Amino acid sequence: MVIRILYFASLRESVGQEAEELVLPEGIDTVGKLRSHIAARGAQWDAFAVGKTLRAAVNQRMAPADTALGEGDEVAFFPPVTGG
Amino acid sequence: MVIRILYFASLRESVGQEAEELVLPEGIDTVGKLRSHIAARGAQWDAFAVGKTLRAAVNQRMAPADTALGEGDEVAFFPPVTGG
Amino acid sequence: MTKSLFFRPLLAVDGGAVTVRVQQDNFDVGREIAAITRGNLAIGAVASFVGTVRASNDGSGVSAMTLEHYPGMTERALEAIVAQARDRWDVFDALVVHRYGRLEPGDQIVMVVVASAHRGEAFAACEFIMDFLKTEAPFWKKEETPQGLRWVDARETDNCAAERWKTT
Amino acid sequence: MTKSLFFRPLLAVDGGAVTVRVQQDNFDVGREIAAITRGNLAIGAVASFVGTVRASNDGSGVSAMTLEHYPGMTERALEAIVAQARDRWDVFDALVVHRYGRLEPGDQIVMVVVASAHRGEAFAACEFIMDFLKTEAPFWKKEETPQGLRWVDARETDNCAAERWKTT
Repeated sequence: MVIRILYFASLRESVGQEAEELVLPEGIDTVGKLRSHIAARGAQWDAFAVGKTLRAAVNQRMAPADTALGEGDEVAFFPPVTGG
Repeated sequence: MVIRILYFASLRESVGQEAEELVLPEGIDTVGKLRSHIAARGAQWDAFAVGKTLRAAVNQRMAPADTALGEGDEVAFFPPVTGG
Repeated sequence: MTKSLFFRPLLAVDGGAVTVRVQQDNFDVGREIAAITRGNLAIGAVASFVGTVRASNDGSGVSAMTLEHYPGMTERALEAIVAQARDRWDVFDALVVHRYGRLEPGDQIVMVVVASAHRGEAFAACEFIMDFLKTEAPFWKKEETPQGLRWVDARETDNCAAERWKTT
Repeated sequence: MTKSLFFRPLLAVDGGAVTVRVQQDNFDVGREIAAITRGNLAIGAVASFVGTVRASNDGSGVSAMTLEHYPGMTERALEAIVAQARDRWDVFDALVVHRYGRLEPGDQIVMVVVASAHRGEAFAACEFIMDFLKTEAPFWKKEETPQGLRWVDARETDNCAAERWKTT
């Protein structure tokens, strides 16, 4: 299953990229599991570690950790919003 | 004691005048007593009768019935306000 | 906060930037907001309200209305309301403009603009001013309807709106 | 309610007059209020809010800020917030304009305009939209300060402001 991941704001800067395509490994089928999977990549991905505040959206809707992922989904990670 | 009385809006129309000077009779020394005094003038002054909704101001401040009157005061009577 | 006085040299209360205007002319809320903001870079929030003439009221068509007021007391009453709002919330600027005379449906009647650092205070003070203006400022509306002229009756809901600020 | 679409042929949701715009350009709240009012003579109340860039924040000077957003989701999130407000209050028109890109102190950031028959609904819906925009719309501010660039942290008070609508 292939998804597209977007990173915004301070998170985009800390991970050093704004988007990537990812082939999901077997079993990585929710936002929460994807987050843990990314956290395991190493120090540069520390913002994904347990306890760090992070928001996610799937297909441009705010998505809690248990949101299921599907083929071709656009998954975005970002810090809490600060507009307005 | 001489005061000036102003009438506004529907009250102005029903009493048929917008202002008058009045020499207050002995004992007429509050807004409430003035109102009763005016009500006694006759049918044209029915809007001043007990139970009719009426607001008063003394020297351009909202004034309850027990407000004392003094020489040269500007006393206004009017219906509840409807601006805004 | 003081700077804005140079842009809007209007009636001020307590040496602050409180301004109240009672006029026949129309007003431009966008221009007032811009003038207030330009004067004070600590402002982050501007809440405003515009009341307009509706083409119907209490089940009848309204082709026009005439607003009568009590010159002198009107300004004094509006200033007192704004002063109360300033005592209660941390606001930089507050402006009230209320028109009188003959107005037609769609015309603007009243504008309240409140500027603060944050939005909570701006919204609360703006709504407070409108609620008390509706019960304390000496204006009276006379409507032109197909059934003839009629004075608008005070609304009980307006008294309730003003009352609720006393319990919070 | 439908008439105003002729004056402002913008992105509409549910066939209504809801409009959302995300843009770099500035906006004119007075012009938007006039356009909305002209379109519907049943409107009696227009509440609006303008957020502006403050010259200081969290104890530090701010010479400019850049607003990043998530194109596509931003519009969708704002439309969802406005739709919720329309479900909850009887409003005729609601307009949200939010800017992105680089802004300086005093510049306008966001505008919310809500038109209704009476002021209570207009005020409530306008504040509701701002409160949820602050927690749900994907915008992020990066400030230029004497100490360098910094991303603005989300405020706990903004979460509380949005939470309170869930209990009333």
